[in-house]
Amino acid sequence: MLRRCVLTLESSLKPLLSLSGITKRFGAVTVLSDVSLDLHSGEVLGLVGENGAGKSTLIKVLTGLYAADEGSIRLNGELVSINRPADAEALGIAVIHQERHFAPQLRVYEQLFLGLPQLSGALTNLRKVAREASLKITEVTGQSLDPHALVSELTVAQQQLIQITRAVLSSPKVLILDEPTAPLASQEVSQLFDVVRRLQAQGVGIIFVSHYLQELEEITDRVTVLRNGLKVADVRFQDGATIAQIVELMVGRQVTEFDHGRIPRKAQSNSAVLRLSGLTSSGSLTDVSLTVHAGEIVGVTGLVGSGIENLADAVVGAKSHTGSVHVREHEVQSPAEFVSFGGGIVPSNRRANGAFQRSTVRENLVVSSLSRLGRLFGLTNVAKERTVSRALISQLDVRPTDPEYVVGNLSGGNQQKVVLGKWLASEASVLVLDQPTSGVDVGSRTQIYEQLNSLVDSGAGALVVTVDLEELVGIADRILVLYRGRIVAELSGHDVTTDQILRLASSGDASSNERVKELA
Amino acid sequence: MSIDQKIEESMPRSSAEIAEVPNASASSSVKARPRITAQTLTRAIAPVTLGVILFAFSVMTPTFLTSGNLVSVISQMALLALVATGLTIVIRAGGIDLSIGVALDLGALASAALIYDGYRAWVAVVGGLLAALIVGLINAGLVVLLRIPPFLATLSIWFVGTSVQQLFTSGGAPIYLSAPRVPEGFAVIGRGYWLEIDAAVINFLVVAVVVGLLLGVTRFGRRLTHTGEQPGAALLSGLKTKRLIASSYVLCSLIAGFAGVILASRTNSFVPGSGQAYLMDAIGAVCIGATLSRFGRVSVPGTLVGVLIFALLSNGMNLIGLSFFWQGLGRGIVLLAILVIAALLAKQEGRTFELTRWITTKKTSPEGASS
Amino acid sequence: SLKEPVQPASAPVGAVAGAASEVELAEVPPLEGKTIGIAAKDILHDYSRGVYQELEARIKELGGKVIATQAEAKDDKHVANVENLITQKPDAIVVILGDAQTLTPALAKVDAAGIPLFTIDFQTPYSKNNVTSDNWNIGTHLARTLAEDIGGNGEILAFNGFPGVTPCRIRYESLLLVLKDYPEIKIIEPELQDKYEGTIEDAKNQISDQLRRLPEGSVDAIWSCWDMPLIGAAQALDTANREEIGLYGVDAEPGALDLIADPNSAYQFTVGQPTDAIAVRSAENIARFLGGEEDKVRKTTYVDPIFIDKENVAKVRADLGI
Amino acid sequence: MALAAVLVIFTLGSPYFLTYGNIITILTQASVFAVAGVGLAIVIICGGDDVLSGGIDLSSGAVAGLSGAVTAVLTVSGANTFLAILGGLGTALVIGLINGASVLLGLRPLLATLATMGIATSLELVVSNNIKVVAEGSLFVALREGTFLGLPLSAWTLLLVGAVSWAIYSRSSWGINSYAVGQNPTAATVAGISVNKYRFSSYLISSLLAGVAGVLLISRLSAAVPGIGGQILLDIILVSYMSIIFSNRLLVSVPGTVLAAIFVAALSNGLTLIGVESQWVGAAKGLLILVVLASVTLKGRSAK
Ligand SMILES: Nc1ncnc2c1ncn2[C@@H]1O[C@H](COP(=O)(O)OP(=O)(O)OP(=O)(O)O)[C@@H](O)[C@H]1O
Ligand SMILES: Nc1ncnc2c1ncn2[C@@H]1O[C@H](COP(=O)(O)OP(=O)(O)OP(=O)(O)O)[C@@H](O)[C@H]1O
Ligand SMILES: [Mg+2]
Ligand SMILES: [Mg+2]
Repeated sequence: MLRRCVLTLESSLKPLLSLSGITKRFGAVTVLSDVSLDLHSGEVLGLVGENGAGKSTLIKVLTGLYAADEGSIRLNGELVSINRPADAEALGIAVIHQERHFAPQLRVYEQLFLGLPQLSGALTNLRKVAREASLKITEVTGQSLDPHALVSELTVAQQQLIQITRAVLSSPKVLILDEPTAPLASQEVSQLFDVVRRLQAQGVGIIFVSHYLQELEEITDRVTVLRNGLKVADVRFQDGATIAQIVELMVGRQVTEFDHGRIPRKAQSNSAVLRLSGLTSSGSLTDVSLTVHAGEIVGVTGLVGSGIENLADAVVGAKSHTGSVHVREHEVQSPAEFVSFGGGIVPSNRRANGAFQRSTVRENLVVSSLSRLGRLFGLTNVAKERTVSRALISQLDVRPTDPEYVVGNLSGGNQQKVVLGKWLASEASVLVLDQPTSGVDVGSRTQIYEQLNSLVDSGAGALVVTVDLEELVGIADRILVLYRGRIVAELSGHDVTTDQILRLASSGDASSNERVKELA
Repeated sequence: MSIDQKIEESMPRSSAEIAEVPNASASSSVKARPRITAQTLTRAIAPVTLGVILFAFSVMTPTFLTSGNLVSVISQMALLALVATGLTIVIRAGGIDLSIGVALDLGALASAALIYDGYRAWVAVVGGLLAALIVGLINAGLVVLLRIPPFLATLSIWFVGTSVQQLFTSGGAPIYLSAPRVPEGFAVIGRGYWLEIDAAVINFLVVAVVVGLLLGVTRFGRRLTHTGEQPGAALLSGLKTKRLIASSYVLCSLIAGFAGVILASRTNSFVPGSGQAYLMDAIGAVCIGATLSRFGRVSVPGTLVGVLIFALLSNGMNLIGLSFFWQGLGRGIVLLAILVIAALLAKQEGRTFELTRWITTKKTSPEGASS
Repeated sequence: SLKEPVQPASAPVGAVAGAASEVELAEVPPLEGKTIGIAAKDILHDYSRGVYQELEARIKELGGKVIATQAEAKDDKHVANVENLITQKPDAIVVILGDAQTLTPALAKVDAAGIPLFTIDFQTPYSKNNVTSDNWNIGTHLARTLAEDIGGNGEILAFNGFPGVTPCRIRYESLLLVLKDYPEIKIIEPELQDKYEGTIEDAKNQISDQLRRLPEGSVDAIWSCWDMPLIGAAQALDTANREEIGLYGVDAEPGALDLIADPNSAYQFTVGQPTDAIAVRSAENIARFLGGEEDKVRKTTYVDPIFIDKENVAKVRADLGI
Repeated sequence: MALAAVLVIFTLGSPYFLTYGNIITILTQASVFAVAGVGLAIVIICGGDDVLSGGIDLSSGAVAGLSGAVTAVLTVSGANTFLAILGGLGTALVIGLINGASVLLGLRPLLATLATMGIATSLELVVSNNIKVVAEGSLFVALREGTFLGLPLSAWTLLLVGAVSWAIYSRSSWGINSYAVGQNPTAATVAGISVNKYRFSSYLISSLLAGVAGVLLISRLSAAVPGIGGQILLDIILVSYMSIIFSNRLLVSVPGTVLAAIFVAALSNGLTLIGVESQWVGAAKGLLILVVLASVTLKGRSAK
């Protein structure tokens, strides 16, 4: 603590990086207005705000993806102009963007060294380059990756490892991390934090964006809050700031997370709505069996690589598998069947697989209930769709409230509400949700939990697949832990802790905890 | 310094913005976004081009803007319009069909051969459609079941189909239907008149209206659009994406086959390889049409505007006596001009998001690589 | 029943190999054990397809084996086909139609490989024998008939043709040559585009636009080096009621013959080339050459074309069975 | 593998298939498509392989035709052969420039090149007057008939273009960057790579190589043949896309394109050699291509 104070004091005299008066407009909309901030050497600065507050835009301005309309950037007190990403890189500003930008068919080492000297000119010894890549990744992240694997074959978390390695590789003076932990499980998060602390000790200035406020408390020295493109506050946990206060600053109202339905619902055990038996998917899942009853939320978690990434897809039939899945006694083999028997799917990749980006909110909400809402002769009934949509929009608090708004223009949290709304419209009674709140801000997240809870209270069953342990503990009635493709434990009750789950997920050892009911 | 003070410090800006802050979320600022203005400009390009073409040619030659000529242009565009309408369905479903020429030819071949053998008109029509249906089913199978990229699958079918025509016509002999041999009912499909309107025109209008409605106001059309734009999301929304994509190929081939039947009736003959002539123009017309849509979606009305632009251009160039040497240049330059203006407008607007999706390459999904 | 109740009586259309053929093979040595390669430029229209198929049939009749290729009217494919034939070392190669410029190098290779070359409708020094119906004859006859029909005075529309296809080029040049003697006849600018794909419908559209551009009485005839576009033109004339405009083509396509036979149609004249006679003559010459009777094979064998107009069309069709 | 099976059938089916002379013939026939195909492959690499929104150059065939016609017309009008060829390639580059500029402006390559295809086809008619123009000159004769170390010069051109493009696009950072640009332009930008540079140059290269193919074509045919561009376009597209079957990652590639051009030429050649009737050749070719494609995509799918 003392060390940190000294560091901050000394460097506060001359900030490493200083943005002043940054304004950015898209068309007529002002997304950032007159934002100024300083970053000191050896400091970790948290940057928070609701979805759409302008965090990513600020970062894109800083790293040359967008040009600011007004404002200036100084590095070590000198005015710099950053017009393209290469400029930022040359100045020693490294970034991990929120959107994970990858060329899917490149190999790991190609993606890692893309645009770097390791890959310049004629390539004679690719093997050597690959080996170097593999070493670097292990060195930085402590994980190992096959350097010859295609990026598209990696899990989201593994892809993130490449990003992290690359960012650190260039020995940056400033490192910017935009929601770096969203795809990571807790073990990888702590590894990332180690990296961050190491760099911090070396005097690197770090900007850290996250919707997980606990993380900020753990890793940052100072937090800047953006709301609607304005910088509304600059606070230090040292100075007594609390998460609740920060949330209030972000949202402009009071929000309490996980305060619903903490009393476990009484599952009607005789009415199984979703039953997996012996689900096996080559290379990722082995003999997974579980049952979800009406009126309960079953949570499944596991480390990245445990098969957790593929579970939801396998359950709904989007990924090939052996073993059977029954929805209310009907065997289902494809998403269409799953949905036709009352299922609903909230996939992890929202932009690609959840919401139809170029369609309106209305079209998205009714996509799975078209037949029910339609007229004779296969015609759609737009008036009825609009009525239904209006009701759902207000129920879910989707903003803006216009049913004809194009979904691609909504913020992530609002998009996720729309995806959930699709299943409210279809009156789905069996939901499978995959990482339902990843990258969603606090306010929207709470609203999504509320909706899920009330749905389940009214008799639906839900399977939530997530690597977010807080979320799991917060909403699940029963928690299953996946380890190397198998379910190794089932936890239930009121005071399961995230530590407990983490231990199970990382060791697969059920006996270490007496509260765990071993599975046959 | 307390947090509250900080907030106050950071809010000395215009009252409008201060008023927004407490409401939180992007919604209020999003609403303020002017949604139409420049979008309308981009969308107006194709219609404006149409107007310019009409104006320019009518200045250059008095015969151009006569009702007789315009009616004849409409009947000249009938076949291209049909083929392009079929293609619109496939492209809407996210695919492409290079084998429309084959479906057209086999439709013409089957119906001409049946008439030649003395079958009734309706048998010939059904026969023509069945032949095209087979092409559609094969395309659908290749794309949906074998998952061969549509471009390559339908290109191969084009090779195969060309051969098949030769095999059925002992090496490519045209089939000529001498007038007395052709039953009235068949002749009327391509050459009849109803209230002074060419039957081919009536046929294509009927098909265009039906397909337009199918894509525009039916559940099928809605689902097809979703599937074409985001197959992954469509699948996970419970849509039967394979069936939808397959049906787009089948419908497209059927319509092309119908065009073939009309061609056979119009020309009283079947000449192998006639269909391929329509492919490039059809692609061009469909794409021009996409500029009309708010979402950059291909649509039947848009496609018809595209076809009309092509038809008026070639008619106009013929009327002013421009040599065919230069006609390709004229068409190319007009096409390029439309596209460049559209792109410039979109750029000026600073947003190439949905609208010009069909003209421009900008990725719309920010999450690019994942999945 | 699925069929129309009344079956109009009419001869089968389409020159299918051997159908209604009346030309007999002369006494020639057999082609037993010999392989003959055929490279046809295209089989897109009746004439070339007829020759191609009948030649194949005749060589087989003489006991020879055939490797047949056709190039879909593509020059580069035609060259490739000839090259592929050389590889197989046949006893002779027959090239049906083609263009001297593009083919000469490949034909030189045929010569260098010691394979005797025969041609149909294609003049080249490498050819042991060329069977042709003399396109200069066809071209001038066609042009003179047109010129005289319109009284030596007037304006004509011309399809520009495929100058790359030798017979077409010769016919077009013959037209220009003949028109020198008829200074009052003008070819209307611009000339019209010929297309291989969708010919009939395309020609129909072009002509109907031209008719709109050119007022009644200002066009007297339409010329084309083959029948296909004129079939479309006839339909355009019919629709526009401009049947005062005469149509003149070549190939005796059955569709064209139908129109010539129709007294109401503007179609006036076409030229038939007896595909069966051409094929027979070529087969005979090959057999003689390979059978050691080289001296009996002349450099060029002419086969008389058949000129068909409204007067004789019925008779010609009956005679030839087309 | 289906590919090998096809070749084995041909070898067994005809004693001539694997002779030196026939292999030379196949290479010569493949050269035009390979050279133009490599150019198109580069466009696809830099623009992404989605036909509708990614990189494509429909003007490739027409540019080959146009540059051939310009070259031939210049020689006929008395220009030095070498200068004439430069003229042809220069014309090709101009079209490439238009393509590249349009794409940078944000036009869809499919549409932009559809337009320039029409323009180039039309200019070819204008330049050649729609008649064949002789290509005379020792350089053309040499390209057609000359051999070096037993291989015809056109085959050398193929090998040279293939090797240079292979070195650049499969073995250098320029190549990796090009693939990155094609697959995800944002990812490339973020890595400090200029998307525009790679895209723009790909259209120039494509047109230039199409121009070279045009020169090869006129020396092969000893004349510029009007309308030939339209005839060869689909084959050029075919070989570029077929290249994915030679790639582990199922990507369009330069060496794959050269191999695909040879494969397609061998296919037509082999089918003729084993005595398949000409009417069946197209069908057999289409079906074989489908079989190969299906086997590759099925394999690719099961690997994932
Ligand atoms: N390319 C763009 N065009 C137009 N508007 C944009 C664009 N990118 C961002 N915006 C606008 O910028 C605002 C801020 O977006 P930004 O991505 O910076 O939010 P954020 O704070 O990063 O949100 P999140 O927490 O969800 O990541 C959005 O509300 C949106 O209106
Ligand atoms: N091209 C664009 N045009 C208009 N608005 C855009 C565009 N791209 C993004 N936006 C806006 O940017 C905002 C935030 O964008 P961003 O991509 O960061 O999504 P997000 O809200 O952060 O969701 P997530 O957290 O899931 O990524 C959204 O509110 C959206 O309206
Ligand atoms: Mg975001
Ligand atoms: Mg963000």
